[in-house]
Amino acid sequence: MTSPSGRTTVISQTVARIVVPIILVTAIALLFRGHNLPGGGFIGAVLAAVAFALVYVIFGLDFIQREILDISPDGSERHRLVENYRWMASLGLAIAVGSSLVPLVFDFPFLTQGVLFLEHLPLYGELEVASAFAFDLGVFFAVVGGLLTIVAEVGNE
Amino acid sequence: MTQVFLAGVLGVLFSVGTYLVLRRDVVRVVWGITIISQSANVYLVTMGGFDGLGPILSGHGGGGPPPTDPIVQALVLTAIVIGFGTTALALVLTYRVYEEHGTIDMYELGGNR
Amino acid sequence: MSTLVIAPLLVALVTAILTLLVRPSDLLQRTVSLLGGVAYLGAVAVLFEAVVLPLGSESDILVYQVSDWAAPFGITLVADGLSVFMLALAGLVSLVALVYSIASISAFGQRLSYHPLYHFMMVGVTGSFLTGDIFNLFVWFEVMLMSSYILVLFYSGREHTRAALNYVVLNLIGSAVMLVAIGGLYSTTGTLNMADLARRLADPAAYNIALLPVLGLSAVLFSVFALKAGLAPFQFWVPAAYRAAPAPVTAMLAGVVKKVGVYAIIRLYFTIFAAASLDLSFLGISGDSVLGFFGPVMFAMAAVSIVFGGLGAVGRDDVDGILAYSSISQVGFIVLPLAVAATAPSEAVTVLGVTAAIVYAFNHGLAKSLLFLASGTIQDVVGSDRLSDLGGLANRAPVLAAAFFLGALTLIGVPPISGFFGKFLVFQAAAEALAAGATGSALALAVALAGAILTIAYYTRAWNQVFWGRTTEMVDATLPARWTLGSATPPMADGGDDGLERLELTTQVTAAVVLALAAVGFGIGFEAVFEAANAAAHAALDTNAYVEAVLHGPGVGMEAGAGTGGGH
Amino acid sequence: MFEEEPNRERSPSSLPFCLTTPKSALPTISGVQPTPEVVLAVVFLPFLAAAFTPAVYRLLGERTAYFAAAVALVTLGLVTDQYLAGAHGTVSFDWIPSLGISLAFYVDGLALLIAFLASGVGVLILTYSGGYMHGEPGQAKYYATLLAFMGSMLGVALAGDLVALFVFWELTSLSSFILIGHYTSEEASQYAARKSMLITVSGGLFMLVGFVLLVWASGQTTAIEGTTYSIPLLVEHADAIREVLMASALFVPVLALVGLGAATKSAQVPFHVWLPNAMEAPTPVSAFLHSATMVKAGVYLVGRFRPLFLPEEAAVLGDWTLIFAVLGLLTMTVAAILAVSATDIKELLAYSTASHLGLIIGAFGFANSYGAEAGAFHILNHASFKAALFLVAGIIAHEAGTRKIEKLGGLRKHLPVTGAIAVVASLSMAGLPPFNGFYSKELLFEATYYAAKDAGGIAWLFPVVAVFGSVFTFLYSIKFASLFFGDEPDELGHVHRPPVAMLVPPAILGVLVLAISAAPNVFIEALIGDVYGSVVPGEAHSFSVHFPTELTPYVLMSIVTIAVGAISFPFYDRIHDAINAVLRGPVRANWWYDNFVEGLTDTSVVVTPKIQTGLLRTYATWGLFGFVALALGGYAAAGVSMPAIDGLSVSLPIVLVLLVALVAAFAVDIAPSHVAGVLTLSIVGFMVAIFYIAADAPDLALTQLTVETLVLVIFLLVLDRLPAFYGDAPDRFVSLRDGVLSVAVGATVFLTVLFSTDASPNPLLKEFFIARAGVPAEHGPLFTDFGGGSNIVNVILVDFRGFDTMGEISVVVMASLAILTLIRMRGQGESQ
Repeated sequence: MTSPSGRTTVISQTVARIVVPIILVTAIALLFRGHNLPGGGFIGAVLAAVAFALVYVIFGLDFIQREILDISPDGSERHRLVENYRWMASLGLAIAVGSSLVPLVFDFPFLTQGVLFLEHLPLYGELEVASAFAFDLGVFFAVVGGLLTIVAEVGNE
Repeated sequence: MTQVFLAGVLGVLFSVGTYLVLRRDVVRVVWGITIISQSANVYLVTMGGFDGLGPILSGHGGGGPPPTDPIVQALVLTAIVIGFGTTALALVLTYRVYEEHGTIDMYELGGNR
Repeated sequence: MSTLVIAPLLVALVTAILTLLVRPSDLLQRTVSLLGGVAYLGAVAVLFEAVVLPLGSESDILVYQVSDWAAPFGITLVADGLSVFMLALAGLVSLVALVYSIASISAFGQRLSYHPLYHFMMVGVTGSFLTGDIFNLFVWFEVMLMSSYILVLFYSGREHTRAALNYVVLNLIGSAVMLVAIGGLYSTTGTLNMADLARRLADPAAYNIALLPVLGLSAVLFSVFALKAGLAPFQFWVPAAYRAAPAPVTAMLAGVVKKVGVYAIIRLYFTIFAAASLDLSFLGISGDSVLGFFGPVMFAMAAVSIVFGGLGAVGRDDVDGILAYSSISQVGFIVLPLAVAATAPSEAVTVLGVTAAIVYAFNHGLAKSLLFLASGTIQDVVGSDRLSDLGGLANRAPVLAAAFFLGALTLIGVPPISGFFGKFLVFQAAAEALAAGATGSALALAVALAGAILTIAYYTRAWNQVFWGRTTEMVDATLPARWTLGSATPPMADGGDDGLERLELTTQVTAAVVLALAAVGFGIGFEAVFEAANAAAHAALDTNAYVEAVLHGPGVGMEAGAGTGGGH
Repeated sequence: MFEEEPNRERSPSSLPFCLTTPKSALPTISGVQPTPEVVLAVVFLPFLAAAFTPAVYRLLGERTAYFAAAVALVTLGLVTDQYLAGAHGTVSFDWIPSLGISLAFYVDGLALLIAFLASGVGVLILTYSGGYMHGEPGQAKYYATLLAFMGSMLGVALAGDLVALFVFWELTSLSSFILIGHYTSEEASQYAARKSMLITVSGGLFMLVGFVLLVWASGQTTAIEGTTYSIPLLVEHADAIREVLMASALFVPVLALVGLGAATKSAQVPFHVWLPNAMEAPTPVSAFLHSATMVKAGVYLVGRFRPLFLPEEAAVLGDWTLIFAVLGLLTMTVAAILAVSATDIKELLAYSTASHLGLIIGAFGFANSYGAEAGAFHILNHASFKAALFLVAGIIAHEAGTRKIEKLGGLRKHLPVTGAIAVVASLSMAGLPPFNGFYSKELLFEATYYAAKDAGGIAWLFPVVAVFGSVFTFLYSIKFASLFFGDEPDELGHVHRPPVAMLVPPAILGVLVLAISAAPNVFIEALIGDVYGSVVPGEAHSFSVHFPTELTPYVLMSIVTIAVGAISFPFYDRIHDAINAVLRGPVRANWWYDNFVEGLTDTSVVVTPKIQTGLLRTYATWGLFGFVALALGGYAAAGVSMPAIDGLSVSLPIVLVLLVALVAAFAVDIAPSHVAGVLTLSIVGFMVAIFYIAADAPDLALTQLTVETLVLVIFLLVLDRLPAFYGDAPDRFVSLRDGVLSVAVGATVFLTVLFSTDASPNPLLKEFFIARAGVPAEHGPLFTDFGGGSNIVNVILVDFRGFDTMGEISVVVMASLAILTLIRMRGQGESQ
């Protein structure tokens, strides 16, 4: 396993420490506002993946495993991180499909999306709950998980 | 609206992509595919026209000038993500081909099957 | 609107996801996968009963509006005689190949990714057969392709990576070309829904669509389908990819995935594009619909495929190679009657031609899967599929030999095995077209006969070298005594004679035998196959019924926009 | 579909099958209806027994032969039952009613004769096998296949439906394949089996095409309602069918196609080549399949279709005669000459069989009644003497240990009974009076003579050729008989006595030869007359033969034959050598066969790798060429005209961005290193992202930017591990060719864009989505008929076309699985 961390500078690491959280926040914001403004599960997911990829490129996979996930990166644990990403992808897919199956229970076709308006809420006033968000969330996790699996597995080599 | 300029650009991009696909270096072949599939996406967007606004409704309920065709944008979004998946696969495959065969020269990989 | 339509797809999708989720347990994963395969076949059977059985030759058309958006706005799934026929083939072959996979694929590979990929492939196949939307077709093609890419190079060795490289690159180009065609069709006709497309093509003025470029665009699309089906000159990926893939995957690729290309050709060109009336006059091509153009095109491609594939197979020195080239040739046999149908002088011959293609596709699906499974078993037992390494297997593994023999006979077309009726209908379509005045069909007959003779030549050669002939050292070393299903224990010479391996090999042989018996059963009971295929052909050719069902059928009320939205 | 339920009560409504041929439909039928259960049993009992044979073999061992013989005997009894009942007519069971195909059986004289041969000779052969196959391997398979063959042959004989006929026809080829290849490890067996399969099954396919055209023709006449596959019905309406075929110029093609089927099966020149090789099969098989029954299928076919194609008032030299009389006489002569050239007794008999089959087909070829008589009678005569001779040959091979003619002689001392049988059968084969072979040959001479007399001119060749060929027949027949006389060659070792099981069957056949010779008219009256009725159009009468008492031209022909034969017999060895000297290279039909088959394989080995080069560039070139040709062909065929071009119609930023992208794309092409190329490539990607912004597609732009970044990362990660291969210096021709193809692809895309952007179909979908994406002004707390979001693209992705998205995320997840698999399966391969 070759780690590119030796080749990155302190400056890039510092920059990354600042930029990565911003990207992640942006990604999540994109996910949430996607239904009304540019954004959505996809874009959020790809952006989040970029953030992780950045961390990986600059710090190396060992860093993520050691510092963030507290896994010792030796033989048996080698694929643990990838396994987690893979779980995330599977789960995302499960959420997307599972949420799409719900309408069947109510005698609507697969993937039917509805919008529920909760009115007269205290403080909030009116809240719009779109079932599509659950689907979008599934998309988000599936794509983040999938992309990170790819980046991590390639980087693992 | 005939898009002669875009037609020209896309034609050239496809030409370049094709030429790359026919090279011996596997990496170049992958570049060629990347260019071709991106050109296909550009083509789809072209179908939507360029004379509208972004497909974001101004507030809930509609109104305002007609946006550009949102369908092609949705299609292209799908195509971009799929394209990413396949490009990544092609790249890793290139790496594995090199590992297995010790070369990324198509001629050396050849063999009549 | 019946959930039945989407049921097979959902079963496959949920199975794929479940096999991803239950990964930690091998046994659970295999159980889920197998149950998923069974449930898939069950779902298809129920759908088949609902669609094909009610009205005999006039099959019902079931429409499902995914997301509850009516056609042409949402994505529509359409289950008609043709789709359901192809699904039935897919359900049958996929279950057998799945059982075989569980026995033959390495445990590590199954644990890693085999099962989800396999079921995702089924998702892609099912989606392609059911969808009524051309972009959605693209998406399911991609799903199918992505899983097939990786299943082809599953063992990730030297041959596999090299074969897959060509396979992947060619199909990536194909995907881009398909996008271009779909974009062009959307741009010129303003719709993605197939039924809506047919309606607009039939009445171009009402929708202000540009009719003339549609022929070229549909031809672009044709190149993509031909690539999937492995028709010359797009057949290049076939031999290496088939050799590289594990046996059950090859069985699926040849038996089912290839048929998706065939299905798309029938569906789009005979149901949809045929609705356009065009005046053609170009280099001797004439006619008043797009079929006037595609008839000669299909004929040329089919003829070259038949001859080249057959010729290629005659000289191969490995079983998989022979089967792969045979596959090229046999797809030619499927498309040949379509070419006849496209230019047929009468409605009856058109129906006959399409029926012939469907029946042939069905038989080829059964037989070629069977042969690849048999060949895979030979490789697992003996360790090679080179003709020079093999010999005398008829005495050592008579059951396997019998299954292979029946598979070969199916493709040669010996009655009463089902394959005969495929050949018979192909001949009948061509001969009736010829008799009715389409003199070009004489050429089709000649090609079909030449191809059939080549088929006999290469299968008898393979049979002689593999199953007859002297028992080679390799066979002697691996199979020192006679092995039948009755004895249930392949006598393994090497150390691998533990009970598990015996069970696995027996399962593999049984899978092949099941398909062989199916081929015989469908031959003797051909009436049922014919009725279903005939219903499928009628469904494929009845554009009006298709359009009507999708755009005006029960549960479709939004075409006018239901007051608020529609934009006429 | 049919079911076999013989015990059901026979009321019409409860019968699972229907009797489709009421007597009124077939006016010529005089007998009683065949019994459906019996007919079914005749055909399917042997198959059933074949299925049980492996089990029986486990029980009885080598005595399975007698089980099989008993089955054959039962079958023979059932056939006899129908014969004695005077059955004549059709029984039919539904099989594929949608196509009008039924499992129909038709019982008449011809069918009964062939059925008698199949079951009767079957009994003898299976009994004989009990002695012959002692200690041989693969006996269960052997008896099962023989029984299955017998069933198939009975099916051919009795089939009354074209498809049913074809089914059994191909099954005989198939069982023949397995039986010829009985000694599976012998190369000669494999070669012979493949040869017979290639020739007979291919021929069958041609015949099938002929059948299909016949069925088509039946649909064109008003005489028949709809189409029919029923053979008796086709024959009944022969005039109408012929008329249709003549009108569409398909008569001769159909004749030729059906004839090809018959010629390949009955080993007619030039397809006779498979028959001598088929002698690799155990001798009982040769006797059964390759002399008495299977090869008779072709003859049977010609006889069966004779009344269909040959009108009652036929021209002397009509199409039928020109095809079949010529084919038959040619085969008769050529094969007889080849028989003289044979060095092996079974080879001699094989060629002789081809020759005699030629005689029968030739006889059927003549339009006059003598031809039909000769053919009908010779089927029986040939079966009787030839089966006997094969069994004799089997005894010789078995007991003397060789089949070489030069090593055999003086066998009568050791094999007296066998010798007697051989002499009787040989003389009959030679056509010597008073044996039965003489009568049928005499009828043939008569037929040729009258054909020549009526037509004159070149038709005189018929009698000449017939005599010429018969001389050789005489020669080899006498040669065979002479094996039992003269001196014993030194090489001949000890000759054993054959076991009884091997001696009785040929003896019975020998007696049969003598019986027919003694009382030919009894047999004619009993059966052959009916056979004659089956093969002539219209109302049929029987016939009789008489020993010649006066010198007619055709008696003279026989005298000439015998005289010339007798004179030249002393020179047999010289003639033998002379023929073999001539038979070299392309003169031999085998030369053509071998070169064809080997040529196929060689061509395949040479040509295929040239096309399937394994090089992606070849594959991509062809694929892209196909794409260009299809697209341009499509545009040209539809006659698309170039649209009017009205300026650039895009804004300046787009122009600039795309120009940069173009320059970058070219730069990728000439990039000096992988890293430089990737970086330039990402410029293209980022320019595309900016283009999306300019095209008012913010979501796309965001996605493209982020995806491009990820792709760049992965590219760099992968490139880090790849060598800097850059040695792409193709020769000028390759570059030029690639350049031309690239330009063609570009031009095709250019045209496609131009044509497709020229259109402006009504924007129904677009307007609907814009109207429906948002939240309606008036809405309840819960709604599903609006998207509920103002980002239309996202609403499309998750709602309107959420199904696409479902597929797409599957692709992404699969891509990750794919990459996992690619890397982790490394070294886990099944490569054993």
